[in-house]
Amino acid sequence: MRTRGWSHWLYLAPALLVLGSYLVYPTLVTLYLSFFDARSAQYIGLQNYARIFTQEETLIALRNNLLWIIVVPALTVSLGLLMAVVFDRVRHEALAKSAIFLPMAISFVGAGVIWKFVYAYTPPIYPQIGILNAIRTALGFDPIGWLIRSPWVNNLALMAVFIWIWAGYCMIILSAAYKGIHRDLLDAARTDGANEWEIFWHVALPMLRPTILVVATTMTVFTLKVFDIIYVLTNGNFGTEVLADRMYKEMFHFHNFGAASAIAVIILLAMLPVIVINVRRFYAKEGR
Amino acid sequence: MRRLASHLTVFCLVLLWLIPTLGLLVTSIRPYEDVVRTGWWTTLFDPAKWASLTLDNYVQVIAQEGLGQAFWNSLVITIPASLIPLAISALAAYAFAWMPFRGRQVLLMVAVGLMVLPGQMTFIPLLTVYNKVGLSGTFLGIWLVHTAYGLPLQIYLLRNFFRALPHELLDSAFMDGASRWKIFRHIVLPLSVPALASLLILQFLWVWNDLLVALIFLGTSPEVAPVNVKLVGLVGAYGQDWQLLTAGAFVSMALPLIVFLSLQKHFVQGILAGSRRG
Amino acid sequence: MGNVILIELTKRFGDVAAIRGINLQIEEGELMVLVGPSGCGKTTLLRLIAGLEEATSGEIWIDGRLVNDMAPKDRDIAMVFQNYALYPHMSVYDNIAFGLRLRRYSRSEIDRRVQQAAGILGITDKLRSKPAELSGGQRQRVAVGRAIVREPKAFLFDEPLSNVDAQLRVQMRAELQSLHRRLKRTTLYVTHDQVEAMTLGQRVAVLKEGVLQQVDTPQRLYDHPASVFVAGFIGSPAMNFLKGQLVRQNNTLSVQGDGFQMNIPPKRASLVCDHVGREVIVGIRPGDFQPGEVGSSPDRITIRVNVIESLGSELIVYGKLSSSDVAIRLDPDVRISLDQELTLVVNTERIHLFDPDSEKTLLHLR
Amino acid sequence: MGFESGGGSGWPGTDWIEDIMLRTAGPEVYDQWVAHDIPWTDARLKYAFELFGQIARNPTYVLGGPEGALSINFRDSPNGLFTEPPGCLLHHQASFIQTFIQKANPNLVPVVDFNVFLFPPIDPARENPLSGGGSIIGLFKDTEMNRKFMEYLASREGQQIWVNEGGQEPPTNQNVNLSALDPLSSRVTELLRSAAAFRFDASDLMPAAVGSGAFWTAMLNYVGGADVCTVLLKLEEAAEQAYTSGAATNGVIEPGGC
Repeated sequence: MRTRGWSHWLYLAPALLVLGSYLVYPTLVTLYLSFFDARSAQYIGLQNYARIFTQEETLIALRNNLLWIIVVPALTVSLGLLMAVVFDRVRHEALAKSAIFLPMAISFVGAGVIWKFVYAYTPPIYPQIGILNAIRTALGFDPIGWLIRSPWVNNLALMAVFIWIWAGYCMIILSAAYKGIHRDLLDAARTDGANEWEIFWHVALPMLRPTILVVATTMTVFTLKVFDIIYVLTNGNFGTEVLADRMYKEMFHFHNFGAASAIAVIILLAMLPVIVINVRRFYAKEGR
Repeated sequence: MRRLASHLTVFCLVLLWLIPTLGLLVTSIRPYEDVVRTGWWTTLFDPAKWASLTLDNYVQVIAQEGLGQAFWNSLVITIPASLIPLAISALAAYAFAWMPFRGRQVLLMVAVGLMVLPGQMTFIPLLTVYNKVGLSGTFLGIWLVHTAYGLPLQIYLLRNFFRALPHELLDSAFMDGASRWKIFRHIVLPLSVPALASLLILQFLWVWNDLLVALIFLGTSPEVAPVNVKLVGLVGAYGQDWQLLTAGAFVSMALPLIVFLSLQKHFVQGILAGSRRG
Repeated sequence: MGNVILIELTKRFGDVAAIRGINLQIEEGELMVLVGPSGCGKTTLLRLIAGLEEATSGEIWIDGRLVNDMAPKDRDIAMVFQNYALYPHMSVYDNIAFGLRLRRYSRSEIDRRVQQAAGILGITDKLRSKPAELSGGQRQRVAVGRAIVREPKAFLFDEPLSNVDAQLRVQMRAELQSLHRRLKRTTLYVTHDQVEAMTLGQRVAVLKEGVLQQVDTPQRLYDHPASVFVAGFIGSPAMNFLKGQLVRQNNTLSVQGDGFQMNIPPKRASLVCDHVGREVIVGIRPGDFQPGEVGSSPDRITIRVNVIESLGSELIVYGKLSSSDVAIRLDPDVRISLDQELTLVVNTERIHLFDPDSEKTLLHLR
Repeated sequence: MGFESGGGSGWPGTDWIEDIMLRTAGPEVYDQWVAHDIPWTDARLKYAFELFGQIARNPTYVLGGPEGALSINFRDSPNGLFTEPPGCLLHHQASFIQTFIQKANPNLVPVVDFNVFLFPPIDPARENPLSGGGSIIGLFKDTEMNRKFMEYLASREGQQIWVNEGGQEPPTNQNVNLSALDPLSSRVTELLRSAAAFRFDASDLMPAAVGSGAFWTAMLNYVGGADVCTVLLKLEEAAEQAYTSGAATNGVIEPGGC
């Protein structure tokens, strides 16, 4: 179609209006506020940021975010990959996939309740009603507070919930990519004498790499934004807080807008590489 | 032998994934006395207990705890908050896909960048403005917030989808004398129904399952609070009254689960489209 | 009904010129075929005429009106797209009726026209079907139906047969031809297939890299190609080109090259006598060879046979003339074998001579 | 002991410290503490924490030990009193816990099956004050009518209605007739009326960043085994921030603007 006039602005206007006033403008204001004190009254330079990197709570949150980024995308993606490949070999594949995928439809809050119950603790003299502690006691151990033991047990317990929700997502995407690999290629490798493991490692995996990258990036973004799981399950206690939860607390419990804004900016900075990658890839695709 | 290993792995994984939800379901229909005394799995293997299963917990959370009202609130929030962004993004995506204009690439790149903008960046200024103009705690307010957060990804995905339509179709309609609007209305939209449906489902689930945005922009008052906010309230209020919590949780999950199970194909397509972004 | 005239038409995409200064006149009721290799600008030219692209410079006249600034819908032309561009969500009937509805024709008029078009194309029983339920040929007919139903001043066809299989293509070609005879509308038909161009066009325009090479009837294109490009593009297998030098021996002009020498018949010689001593490109069509008796004809060449393709009705022989490759068409009953030395006589009455620099023909008839 | 309370986990511990502070340091120091006139690292606070720790961190005193205390929801924490064998013998909690006890154990009769006594004195030289929270009625528009209404709510007449309608909070007006209250609540009210001193809940009075943030977290960390000095130093740091940074102690901006 040829360009004539200005009617495209009619189509764009609602979107630009919403994006501008709900995303772009507030982002700039938040950036600005992060250099001000709790009531946004006085300019205090980088003090809010300095606080983030000195205060123990935020340092723990930073540590946990780092822990999440290292552990969670790796686990979700590899689990998803495993499922994509293994499920491909069984009958009732669709059914099995639905089961794994199901948690995607469940909110973090719902998942929080589900898992709070899985991790439930009752003192050893009573029967355990949480399945994990029931298994422990059945094996002769004492029940433990899964959400209390810091830093490993409870943080991993929280990550398990995230993985439970998102592994299905990784599986679906990787499975589509895996099925997209031409069967002839795998058959060719078989006739070349490769065993299944070698085929996976040398043929399938390299071909899945771009998809794995995309999925891993997506998981990293989601991991950085993680909030609800922790909010519902531990509220950030016992050394499980992450930046998003810290920000919520600074904002609504302590009414410290400066600190909250600074944390938001840190989250944004952490995502910046992903944004850049996204925009770059977009450029590479559209630039031609 | 290898097939057996595969089947075993699959079986274990599926079991592992289903057990937590199963526990929730079973608990939600057990009476209180049982819930606090024995594990939910004991009911499964003890037919004598089956008679004691009850829907009372549901009656209580829906009628007395106001989860029914919250469910309705969720619907009132979710349906417009899914439809509005789709309408807006379809219009914009059409312009981005088929109308060459100065600055198109730059605008589109901004949208691509906004896709991963953490919502946290916007909360404080938005809420300040909302409190000033009286939009906080209103449905209109939260529709718009969800619209904004959903737009970037939708614009991007729809634009790609529109762009992939054979351009001869549009040329042909153009030569036939169709205006831009008519082409959009009669050619582009009907052909994009699958994509639109996928995005609608994604947005529906995202809004329905949201907690943070609702917590911030709607608050906890029963006239507006959606089911998730109410559920978090129940978690606070009922600590370990598991039979109520689980019933409440299941109420909150019911609709998304139905949507998911009945429209799984669209849902998966939406997700796959989303993964190919960038 | 009307003619289409292009004057110095140019289209640039950024720095790239897709169409360069084209002058062309399509007469009223004429079926002109625009042919050229892919990427030569054919489709762009079509889209310019349709109004889907804006000309950088030059003029487009349709039926006596300058249409450069006119929207496509006001130009009163119809276009059939390469992949048919049928709206997949509409029935065949609605597809054909869509343009009429946009133009607010009455319901009864739309029905009359759709039925008439469907009748002409033999798709009346498919009107309720969706495009996906149709065969390739049927879709093709619907696309044509959508074009003719509007009774426009001119038709534009953009490689409409490139997506159908070879057998159907022959049939559809015939149908399009008879349709044109029946409707007698000005038509510009774009293809990259020279066979299609030759069989379909009343006149054929050859386009290369955005520049119009030659416009003529199929036969004259074949007999008198204006350039090396046209000569090589039209005809299959393609014309053989050999490098040589024009020399005068006694009273005859002859052309000498690596491993060959042939006399130029007087009728042609008179056209090139001022090129004596210069390099030329000699063009010989594969059919202009005959197995030579052992004798003394000077126009003999000897090739070593590399490949023999038997097509049943003819033999195509590929061989080497010292360092050059040549293709030769022979009767099927000629007995030859691989690696054999084959002596042939060239029908010099039909040889072509080109200037090696400009690649234009030296045999200007006028 | 049960410290789990969703987003508010840890608060039951603050009540312990408050009660101990009142009994070991006295109401005046308590007020200084609330106003942050004494630092958290003050020896009297350290002593209060350690005293509390002797109980809370002793697995033989607390059902399930510290891990149990941290895992169990405060509402369910008294239930150990009524199991066979009993999970615990005594329970420290505010008066509202009665509601939860009776809900979870409908067969129990207050006063007969379970009863209440004031947290015992620690320093025999001091009196035994009482601490508590309460419903606060605020006034957004200062009009004559509104003031009159507030006065009415505080009057004997107004509070009597409250009690008669089944409100279980002990009425603040000394003259209210308690016969409509259930026996346990009226006992609590008598305790309140006869208390040597009354102090409002300290954590509720502190800036939110401390009183409903750092203090709660500190209690969880301390019960979980953290060193008392580390806990107090961090509280002091948070307090210095909160008392000087000008962070609003009350909602400038509320979720959902309610």
